[in-house]
Amino acid sequence: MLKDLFTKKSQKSHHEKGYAVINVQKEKPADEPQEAPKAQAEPQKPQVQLDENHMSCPSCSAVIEKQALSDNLGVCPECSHHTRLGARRRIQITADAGSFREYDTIIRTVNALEFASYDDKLRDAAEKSGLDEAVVTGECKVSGQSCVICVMDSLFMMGSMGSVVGEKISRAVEKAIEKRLPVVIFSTSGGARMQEGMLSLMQMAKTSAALGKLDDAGLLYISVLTDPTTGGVTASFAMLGDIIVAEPKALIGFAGPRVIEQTIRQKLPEGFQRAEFLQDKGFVDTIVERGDMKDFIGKLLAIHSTGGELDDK
Amino acid sequence: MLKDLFTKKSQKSHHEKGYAVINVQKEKPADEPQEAPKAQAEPQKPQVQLDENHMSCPSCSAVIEKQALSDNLGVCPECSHHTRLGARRRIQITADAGSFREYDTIIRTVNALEFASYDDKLRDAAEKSGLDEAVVTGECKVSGQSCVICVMDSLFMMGSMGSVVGEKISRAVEKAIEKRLPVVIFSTSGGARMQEGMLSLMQMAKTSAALGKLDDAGLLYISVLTDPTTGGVTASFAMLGDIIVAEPKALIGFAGPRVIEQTIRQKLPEGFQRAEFLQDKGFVDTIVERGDMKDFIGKLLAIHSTGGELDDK
Amino acid sequence: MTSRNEFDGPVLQLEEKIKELKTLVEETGVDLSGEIEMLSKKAASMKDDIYKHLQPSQKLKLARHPERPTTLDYIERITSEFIELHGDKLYADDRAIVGGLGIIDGTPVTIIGHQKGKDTKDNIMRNFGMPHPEGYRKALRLMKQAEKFKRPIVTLINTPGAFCGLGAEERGQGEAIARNLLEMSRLRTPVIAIVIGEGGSGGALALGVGNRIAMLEHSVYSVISPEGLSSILWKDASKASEAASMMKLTAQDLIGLGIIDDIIEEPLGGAHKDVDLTASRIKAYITGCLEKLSAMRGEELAEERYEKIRKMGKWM
Amino acid sequence: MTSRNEFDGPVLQLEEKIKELKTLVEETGVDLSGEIEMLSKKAASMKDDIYKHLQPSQKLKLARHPERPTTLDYIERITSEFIELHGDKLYADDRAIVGGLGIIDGTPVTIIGHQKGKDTKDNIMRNFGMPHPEGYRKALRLMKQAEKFKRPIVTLINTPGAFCGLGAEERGQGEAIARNLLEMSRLRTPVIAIVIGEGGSGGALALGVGNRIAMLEHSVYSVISPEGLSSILWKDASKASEAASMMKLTAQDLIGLGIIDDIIEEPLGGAHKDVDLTASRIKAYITGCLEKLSAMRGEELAEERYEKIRKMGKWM
Ligand SMILES: [Zn+2]
Ligand SMILES: [Zn+2]
Repeated sequence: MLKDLFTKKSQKSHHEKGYAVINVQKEKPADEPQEAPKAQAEPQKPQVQLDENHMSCPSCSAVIEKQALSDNLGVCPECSHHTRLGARRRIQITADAGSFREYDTIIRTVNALEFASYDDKLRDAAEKSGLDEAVVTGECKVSGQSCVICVMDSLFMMGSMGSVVGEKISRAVEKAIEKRLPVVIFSTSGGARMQEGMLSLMQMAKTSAALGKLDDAGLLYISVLTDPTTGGVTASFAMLGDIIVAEPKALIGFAGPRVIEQTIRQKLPEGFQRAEFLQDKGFVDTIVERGDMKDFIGKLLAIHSTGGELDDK
Repeated sequence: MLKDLFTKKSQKSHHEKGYAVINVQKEKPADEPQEAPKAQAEPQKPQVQLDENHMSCPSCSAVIEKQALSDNLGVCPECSHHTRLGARRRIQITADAGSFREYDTIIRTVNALEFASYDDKLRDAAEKSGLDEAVVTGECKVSGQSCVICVMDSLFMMGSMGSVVGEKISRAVEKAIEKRLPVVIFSTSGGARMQEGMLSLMQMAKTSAALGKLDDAGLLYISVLTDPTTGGVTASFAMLGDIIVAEPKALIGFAGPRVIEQTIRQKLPEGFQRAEFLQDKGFVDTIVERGDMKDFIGKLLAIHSTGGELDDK
Repeated sequence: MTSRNEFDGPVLQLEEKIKELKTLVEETGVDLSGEIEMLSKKAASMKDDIYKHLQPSQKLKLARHPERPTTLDYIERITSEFIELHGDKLYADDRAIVGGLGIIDGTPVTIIGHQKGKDTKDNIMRNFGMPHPEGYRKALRLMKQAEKFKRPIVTLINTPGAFCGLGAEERGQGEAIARNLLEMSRLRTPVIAIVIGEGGSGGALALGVGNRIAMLEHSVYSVISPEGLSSILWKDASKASEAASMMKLTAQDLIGLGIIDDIIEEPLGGAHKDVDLTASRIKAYITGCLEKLSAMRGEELAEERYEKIRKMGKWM
Repeated sequence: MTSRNEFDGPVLQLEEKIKELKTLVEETGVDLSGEIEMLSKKAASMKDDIYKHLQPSQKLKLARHPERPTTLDYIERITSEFIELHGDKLYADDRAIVGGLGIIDGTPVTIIGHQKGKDTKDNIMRNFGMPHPEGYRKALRLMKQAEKFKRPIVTLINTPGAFCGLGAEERGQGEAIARNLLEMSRLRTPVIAIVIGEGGSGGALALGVGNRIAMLEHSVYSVISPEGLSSILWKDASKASEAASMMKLTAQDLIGLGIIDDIIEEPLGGAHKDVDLTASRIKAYITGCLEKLSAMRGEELAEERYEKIRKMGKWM
């Protein structure tokens, strides 16, 4: 029963004791420069690669077998820390097997402002992420319910939003209106993509306007916020869900923590801009652990499906 | 020009030096019981009658000729304090001469709950205020612009809202919809009328619902808040104006100051729940002095009149 | 025992007597079954009689009973699924009002209710069921969402009133309640409002503009708290019982005044004596209403609700 | 003199020279009128040339010039009446955004704009033109009101950006901006947006979704402040001039990228050199747009605006 899912206090590991655990005190790396504006915060350190098969949890520093972490959906089996997930993997764990059909695979980013080294950065990002851009869009079924799905990937230039990200999302939303399907967007982003200047900024207006049309059409939009979601994406489609779901402890904000600290010249309070904080402040409807997310989205889609009928228990 | 009106810092007396002024230290009267629930606050003392022709200002204690005060629209010529104004007088200084036509003069209050001494109180209130109930409704022109107008009177049981007040206001709003006229309501109230129990409470829903219809019809509603506006009236029609105007320093709140002080067990900060405070907090669009009110309302009505045309300077 | 009400006194005395007799039977073997049966019947009929003729002040006690079931107690029992949704998307998540998506007999509904706490800690978190403006704005947000998706709305009312405090005033308690009244009146989806405990003034009404308005048998609904009225009338908050008797705040009074449509029967002794039974009756009431209301178009529902509210009041 | 820009240097030198010659004429009576006329012409053409070819970093200086006219400076000059309306009806009145009802050439419009201060005290009250969420919510409230009454909307954009602070984050800066973008896109009334100074990122865009989008000749509009970009690229906020030159933030760049529709010419030396003239050009621009837009129905206006936004961006 669904309500059990939401009263469960913490996610249990899928593989208890199926891996080696060593606690090590990790040295804090020097602050890394950020790819995207407004994303000056990187409060979750990227997983540290220890050897070919092991990494240390960025939260509890436990040494985890990479396979065990992956089998556990990228959630640390020790501390339930939700590590960042690539778009392909996210789709794999969310869509019903074999149901995903990708949209707009041939749209390509251009360096319209002839911004220095942007082409190089795009090439690096593609290599690092295995993607052409910071969002993958398409349609799929989730627990048998059809929807349009857009998934961002922070490995591609910190999930920053340029023209192609904005265009792909807008097209996907328009496709949903055409097919009368609900939309699910998994966000993770450092914000606008400065290398595209004002073309990037206008994607905020474009995606928001498309969602306005979706709303006019009476269709559901579920926004899922994952770590981190900041900047222009927070100030556009990420915050416009009929229902806004977040992963535990995800960083969600308009300004990044470092920008705020520079502005106010003091340290931010513990937990500031985390998913739990945003729920307290009224901006996140609910927090759902990754292991429960597919089921949760499936339920929401079912509740909002035409006719609104759902099998009773 | 209108903008001059809003940059003017304080209202000038209409009758400078046309009256005697003596400053006296007035003794504070013991707290008076309130007529209506939630209206436990009486922060503006009623004018103190000194003799047949003089009274002392409840704010600055200046001794003022009654005629001078009345000529100055009930605004203290010394300190600009806005004393409470009866409904008839308010209509007189707001409506174009001879334009007011009253609605619903034959509806009468009943003691449906057989509440002890309610009939006596109604009789006293009628005598004190010269009115049948705490609101006068009708239509008139203001600076040549037609509108439906409702004016409450705090002399009638502290302007508390029973069935008749709710019914008269609802009928007036429905008449406005029928005639496609804007509505102006001057509020002053201690809240719901406890002697009518739940029948009184439901008037909040009834008047609000009528204003919902007015809104659906695309018609303008100007809410004018005068001292004091609290309780059920604040939690219904008073706060639902397309544009909410307040007189300077008017007390405006849901709970009365004394109730809050009892709840939080401390004194309220200076200026709390005053018109200026509510403007800072975002709930009052603008504050207009009594001497400018008719002109201001006329301008708003003109701006919102069909066609939206107004003579340019 | 917190669940004991002083008006159960005579019944409790009888029940004590029966218990004594039973002990006697065990100890002595004397056959007292006739007497026991007689006394048991008398106790039952006495209890029935007491609860059928409770005074307003007694109903007030029941409505505020610390064991009185809360909104979440009922939601848990009447829905097969419930997804709580938090926050007003403006300022905060007010825990004094809960809301979300529920499935009742296969039908998705939006359920919103005041939430009182179960113990001191819970009550502090829930502010004793007294919402701030953000609570009412959360409720409105969820109601608008329900309207968008053509979902019926069920509200469960149980509050001493909207909170009176600095923050509540600063953030527009009056505006928030007023806005809900206006917007609820024109929602193009069915709205069913049920008073399950205490219906305290404007803070209760802000969830109470329904196509159908019902009250649990021993719940109360009033324009001011009896303590408040007592203070005003006699400068003495302790005469609340006396005040309650003047106020017409019981379900039975209010159906007579045309304020509510229906009364949902409570188990003998009050809702807390059998929460499952009470919940099943609430559920039956909701599904019954929905059957009738679901045949109506959005505009008809809004119009019906308007006409219903529009008629309220008494005058000559 | 705060109004002096370093790029005026060569002109100022010439003007100094002319002044010297004039003094010489007065003192000696020698006829130098030919030389003076020649130099004056040269100064004027040089100035014209300089302002026609300002570098992005120079425009940035002009756009942020302490004497740059603000929203209220223009409102005062382009409206015959202006009634300021305060507050978001939710939390506060944010002084970093002003809005209200104005009459422009006999037509009532809703005017909303970022408001920078005129001096330190004023700037503190206005938070240097950096709004909190309540500022954007006030703007949205006034825009919805305009839509209800079928009034055109004019926005004047002039902000370093939305404020970055604890309160702004707590109260949902991201949500407030996003909501404005969505709602502005579907308003069924004409919207004219004009960048009058600094268009700083999302905080500017939140008032910028128009049927027509224009910029004053020397204003700037960018996705991030040049200081911010400089920090990111070179860990050094002081290279803002260099960053500005990469960003395509001038009106001339942005009309080429299809971001804006029109450029409103400024007086020689910048808007502050002749505020009345600048205002009259802004007014003429607004009335010109309104003439065309007033012929369109609400749905057409929303659709046109959508199509305009929808096209923005470059890809292959
Ligand atoms: Zn861990
Ligand atoms: Zn005075």
